[in-house]
Amino acid sequence: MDFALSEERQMLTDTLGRFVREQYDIETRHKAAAMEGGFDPEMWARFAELGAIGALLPEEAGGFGGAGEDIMVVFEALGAGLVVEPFLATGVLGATPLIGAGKDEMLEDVIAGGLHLALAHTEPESRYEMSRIACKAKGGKITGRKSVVINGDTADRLIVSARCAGDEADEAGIGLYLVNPKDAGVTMRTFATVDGGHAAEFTFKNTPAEALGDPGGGYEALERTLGRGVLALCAESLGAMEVCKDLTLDYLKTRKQFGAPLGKFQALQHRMVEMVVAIEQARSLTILAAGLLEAPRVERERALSAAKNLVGRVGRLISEETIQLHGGIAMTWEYAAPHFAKRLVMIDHQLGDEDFHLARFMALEAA
Amino acid sequence: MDFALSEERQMLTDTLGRFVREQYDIETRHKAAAMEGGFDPEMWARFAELGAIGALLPEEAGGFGGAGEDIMVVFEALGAGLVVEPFLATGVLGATPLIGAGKDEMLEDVIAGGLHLALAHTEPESRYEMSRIACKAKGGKITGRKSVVINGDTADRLIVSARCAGDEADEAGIGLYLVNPKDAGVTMRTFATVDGGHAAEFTFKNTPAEALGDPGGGYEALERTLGRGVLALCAESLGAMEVCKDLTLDYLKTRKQFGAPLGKFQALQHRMVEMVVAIEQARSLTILAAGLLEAPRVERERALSAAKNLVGRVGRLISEETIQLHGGIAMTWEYAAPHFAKRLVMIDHQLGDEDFHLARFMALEAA
Amino acid sequence: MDLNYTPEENAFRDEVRSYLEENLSPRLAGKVAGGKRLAKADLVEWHDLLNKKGWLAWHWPAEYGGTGWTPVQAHIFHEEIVFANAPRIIPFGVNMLAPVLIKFGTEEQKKTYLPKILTSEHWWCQGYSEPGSGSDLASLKTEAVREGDHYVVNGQKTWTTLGHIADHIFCLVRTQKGGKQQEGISFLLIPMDTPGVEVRPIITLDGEHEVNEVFLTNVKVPAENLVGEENKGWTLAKYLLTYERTGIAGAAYSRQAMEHLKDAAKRMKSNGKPLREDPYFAARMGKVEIDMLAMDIFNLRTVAAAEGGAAGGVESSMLKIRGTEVRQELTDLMRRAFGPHAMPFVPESFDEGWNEEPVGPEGAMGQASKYFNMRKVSIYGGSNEIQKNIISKMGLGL
Amino acid sequence: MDLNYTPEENAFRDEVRSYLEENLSPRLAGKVAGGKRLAKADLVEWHDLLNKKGWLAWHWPAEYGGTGWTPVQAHIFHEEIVFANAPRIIPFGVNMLAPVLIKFGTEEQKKTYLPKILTSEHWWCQGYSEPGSGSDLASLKTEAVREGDHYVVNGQKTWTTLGHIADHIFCLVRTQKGGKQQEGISFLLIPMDTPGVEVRPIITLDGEHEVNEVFLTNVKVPAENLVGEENKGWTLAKYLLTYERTGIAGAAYSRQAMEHLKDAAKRMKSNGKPLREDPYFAARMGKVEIDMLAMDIFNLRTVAAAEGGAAGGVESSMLKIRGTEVRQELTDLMRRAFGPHAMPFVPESFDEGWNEEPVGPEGAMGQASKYFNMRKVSIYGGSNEIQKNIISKMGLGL
Repeated sequence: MDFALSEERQMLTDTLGRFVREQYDIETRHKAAAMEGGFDPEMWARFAELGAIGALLPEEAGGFGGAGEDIMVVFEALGAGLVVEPFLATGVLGATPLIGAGKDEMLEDVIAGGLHLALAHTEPESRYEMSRIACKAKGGKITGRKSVVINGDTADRLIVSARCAGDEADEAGIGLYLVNPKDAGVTMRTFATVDGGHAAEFTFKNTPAEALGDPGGGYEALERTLGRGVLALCAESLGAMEVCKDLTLDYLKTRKQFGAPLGKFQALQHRMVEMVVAIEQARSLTILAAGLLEAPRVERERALSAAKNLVGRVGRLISEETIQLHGGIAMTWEYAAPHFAKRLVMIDHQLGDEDFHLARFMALEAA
Repeated sequence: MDFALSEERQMLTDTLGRFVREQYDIETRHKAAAMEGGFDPEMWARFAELGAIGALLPEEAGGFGGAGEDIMVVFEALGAGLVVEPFLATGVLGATPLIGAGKDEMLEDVIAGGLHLALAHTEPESRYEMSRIACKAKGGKITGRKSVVINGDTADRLIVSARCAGDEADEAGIGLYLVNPKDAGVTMRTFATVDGGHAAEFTFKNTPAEALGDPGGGYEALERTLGRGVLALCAESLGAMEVCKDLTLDYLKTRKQFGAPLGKFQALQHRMVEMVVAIEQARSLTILAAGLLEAPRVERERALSAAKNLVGRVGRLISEETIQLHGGIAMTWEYAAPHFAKRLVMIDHQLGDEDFHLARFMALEAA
Repeated sequence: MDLNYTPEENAFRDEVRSYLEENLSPRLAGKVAGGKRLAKADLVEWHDLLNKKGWLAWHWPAEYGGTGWTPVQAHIFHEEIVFANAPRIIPFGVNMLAPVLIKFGTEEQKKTYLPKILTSEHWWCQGYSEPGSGSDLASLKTEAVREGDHYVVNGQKTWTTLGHIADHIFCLVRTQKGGKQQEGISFLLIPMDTPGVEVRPIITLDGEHEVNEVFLTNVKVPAENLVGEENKGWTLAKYLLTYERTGIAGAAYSRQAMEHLKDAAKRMKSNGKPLREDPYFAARMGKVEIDMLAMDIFNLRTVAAAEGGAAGGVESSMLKIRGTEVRQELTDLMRRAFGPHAMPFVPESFDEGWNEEPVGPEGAMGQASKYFNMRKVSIYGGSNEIQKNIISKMGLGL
Repeated sequence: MDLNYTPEENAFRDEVRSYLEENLSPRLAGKVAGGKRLAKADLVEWHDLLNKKGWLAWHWPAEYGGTGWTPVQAHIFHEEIVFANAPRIIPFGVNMLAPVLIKFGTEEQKKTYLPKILTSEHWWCQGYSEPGSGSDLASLKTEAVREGDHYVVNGQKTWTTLGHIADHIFCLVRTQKGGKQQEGISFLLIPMDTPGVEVRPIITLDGEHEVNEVFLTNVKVPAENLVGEENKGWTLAKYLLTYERTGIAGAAYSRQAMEHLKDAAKRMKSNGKPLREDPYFAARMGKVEIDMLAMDIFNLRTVAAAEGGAAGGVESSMLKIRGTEVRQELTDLMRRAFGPHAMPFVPESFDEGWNEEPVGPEGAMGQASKYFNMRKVSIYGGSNEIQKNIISKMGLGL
């Protein structure tokens, strides 16, 4: 049993951590978020140079990592900087379905920072369900609607989940398709998200689509893709939680009220302790999920759902306590903490919230 | 709008409150609980003299109260003394089905303290469901099993819920029957409960039973009976909560640690405040349930379920915090607080726990 | 015990409801219902509408134009305002400054200011908090030095709600140093067009502008603008803080939010069925509804006790705590209800003119934003921690 | 990063498991599994079984008979004890007093006491807490006055676990007054058959007798029974409190309790279906299982860090908090699982001989009692509030 990172991972962690700390302060982040596509292309190129994208992908895909541990360390570092560049959309949710699908050139482009991807999966009625897909695929064309496609507006290619057979929630009959959003029959509406990101809605009408693998047997690939995304989100959340904790602790030590630093008030001390313990708990399950990312399905998916549930709960606690223990200052745009706090809560709205994953955790055991 | 008690209720509250305070300390209570039937018959007679039983029943039944408000004030006073005499079993759950059922003499006996009753309703498989009744009634005889019949061991007569038609959870086909536990075919096993009470299991085998009202249409009467019981339990809990609060507050003020009374530690102060606020909330819904006890069904039952859910939640909070804020002393039999704490939690195991009533609260609205 | 309103109270409710139905413009009610940003003109329109009926300053003593309503009537009035989708009454002039003037002001001050509060000719904001004094208000540092018939004021106020649309500010200032913090504070009225007054926006975490910083640099304030005695301003400040606490629980807002939540839970789907049938969501919703019902009755009990003459300072603090918790919990459930659709954020949609097709299902847009915005209610008006300290000290004797 | 045990560690687990399977009597394992009261003879039988294998004092230095196990091995050992339904190791002699003697005792003391701890010839209990000193241990008042070659001890100890079956007690006593509380404390060994030692039972809220009061009245204790220096006993006390904290999280107990809960949730019915399909109950169960999984990994991380030489004092406090919360939550769910059937209370059923038909469904009886009993774990061993103070001060610098 060994919880230490390998030397390479430690180096990656250190390098990326330093880069984020030194080059990606909250002002830089806000500037990036305010750019046209919702991120800074130049910053993206620098991340690519550092190897941060390649670290998310295995050697067979031209990367040099791709294990649970890699996803964990990269996204924790990104979370600590509230990095708005499209790592999740391109490097995880977009790239995973391309692995082993004869798309090595595209993956090479992804790793070099030259190609942007997005997973168009959520639908107006699907909420967080993985297999509820109304979007139809027939004869190399897809028709349907996709909602809240993170970084969909800047994607060069979309990976779209669509159904060629089965009822609306069946796992069988689902396929993943490669779609060029510039192709015929695509309508896109772009918008910002409350945590500083970008997303888009898509309508497809007989849009040309290339099946990735078996058109009716894509559920497994979809689940693996979403699972890697879940791990990435958990780790990102951890990074943001640690920042919230540090900022709050620092504030308690420096801000004086009634003649003493806030941190001398026992009620606040105990709440701070609750935060710290909760973060250790969330970290523990993120580690577990990372360690089991290649384990058999039920074990793997239970660990992922357990982690996402706990991260959802803890993320909310840290978010709300960070704001409350700070008081007014954490309600202001100018201060960094509320932006981390917002991201923490919004992570619960991506790839399944705490309730969804709690129900899934229980259902998977019964299965 | 008027939350004040009428003059008569205020008098009853004062008299009963004083009696419990002055004549029913924790030692008296333990002694009563240790007696053969689990309570003190002499004390029961004194309560009867005070009018505490009659206050639970309406004039039509020979009583002089019986409104939600009466049940509330009586049981709050009883809860404050952790009174172990069989008010719930005899005065509420037992007596309610007799009202208007041509049993005026029995009711007279009840009010005078001479007749003991118990409701045999829960079954091994029914959990808290009101209509899941496997006990069968046929040709004036009943056959089946009943569990955890509170004060069943000392009851002169049982009111038994049994089914003459319908599936095991149907509301139709249920009747309430009067049974003499000394009659043929009755087996009884008696035991104590963890909060100092007594209960019994019954097996009926072709036991003679007299139907109270329509043998197949008794669900409504059963629901009314259980509803009155729910209100009584909520009020009893409130009484016990207030004692827990007072004992804890007193302890915080007097017990010194690290050179200061515990009550000077802010973390404990804030937890004490949480308790106080929670009790006010629980009191509010108990008042609402009392006020709506004669309201149309959905309104009434929703208020009862809301109150029982909240009382369940708050009862647990008060119980656990009372013990934790005291520390070791509240783990000892000798001290009063843990006995109140135990009762608070056990109330959640009677007539539906917080989950049951939460689900019911939601289902009733949908209905 | 009788949980019903009296026939008189019900008649009063009808009267309020009819007046609002007939007089509140659908345009304005629509803006409130739609969560649009309100302009100053909207607020003035609303105050005018109430003032015309004599209801704006309902709690002032009769001689100044008050109504003599009972606490229950006041409660009903506030409920109806919420249910009518009317804006809230902006409290700084009518509910905060006015009672102070009435109790501590000179006849001249009353005559000058009270009528203009009613007509909105003066629009007040509050200069209490400072960057260094949050919960510990008495530690304020803004300084007023008497020079002849003027005070010269220097310092900084913050969290000044709607300061950017106000023309007057009432300030707590320090007129004497040394001694106890609470001593040496004075209460000053300052026209905001006085040279040296500068208002800078504070943008909140949801990107909105409602609160401000107010910088005071060598601001000359006539001595007659002092309310009450010099150095005794803390008495006025405390009076103001305890004065008008009707509606502190926000119970009516919660009831309205609960209706919106129920509506969303019927429309949104989970596993192909209405969200309200999702047991995990139903459990959350049920629990909040129960907490809300309890808080509503708790609030009514306090109102009824006030009717009976009881003071209820500690009860207000309890209601502040539970009321804000329930409101926050409701916005939490709203964002959850919409799932991924709570993420989109289109700030233009809060503009009056915006009427594009919403992103995602109806009502989803902006729910996350509202959830974050609502974090403020447990911070302002005396944070919930401060309320707990008050209850602990005043109510429990700890 | 590798979350698997090494082959060597797995082999070690097999060794422990086999030994326990072969040597722990089914009678004793059955008593533990059935929640029966254990007699002293049971505990001695258990200690003997471990001592025979050299495992009772596994953490002692090798020269005194320790095993040199790594933290991971110790963790595995404790897990297997739980899974085998073995009793816990009674810590007072072997885990508490012994390390103190080894570090601070004279050669004579080591020679006298250590072997008898191993053989159970001496059976120790702990005299730390006093009625007036709960969390504030250093405020203890039991007094020892030196008279010639003896100390004369007067005072009262409380919460003395298993004091009624012990023959020796190690006590913290005050040998000097004035100055800082922590100064003037000494560490004394007292045979319990000394005149003036009286043990009185404390019956706990569940009606059981496990803890005691120990009254000390003019108890003459030979001076050679002093461990370490006079007035320096606080150093020993602190050493003892931080020494052996393996298993502070009770993770293995929680995993076992979770299995029992799952079993109950399959057997019990709600709405005619297994309770585990009741979504409200399932949500509770899932949440606790997730918290437990997290705590288990957190515990392993700490164990692995100890293997790497890290200290982890604050981590122990965190594990104490979360570990006890999870254990309490599990007993809470157990009582809930059995619904009304959690109420019956048949204390005779805890006796070894009792084998009547249980009241209610299998496993129901006594669950409420266990829930109440388990409230102790957040109080003893440094209450969770004290742990929070420690984390706040040591870990967070507040």
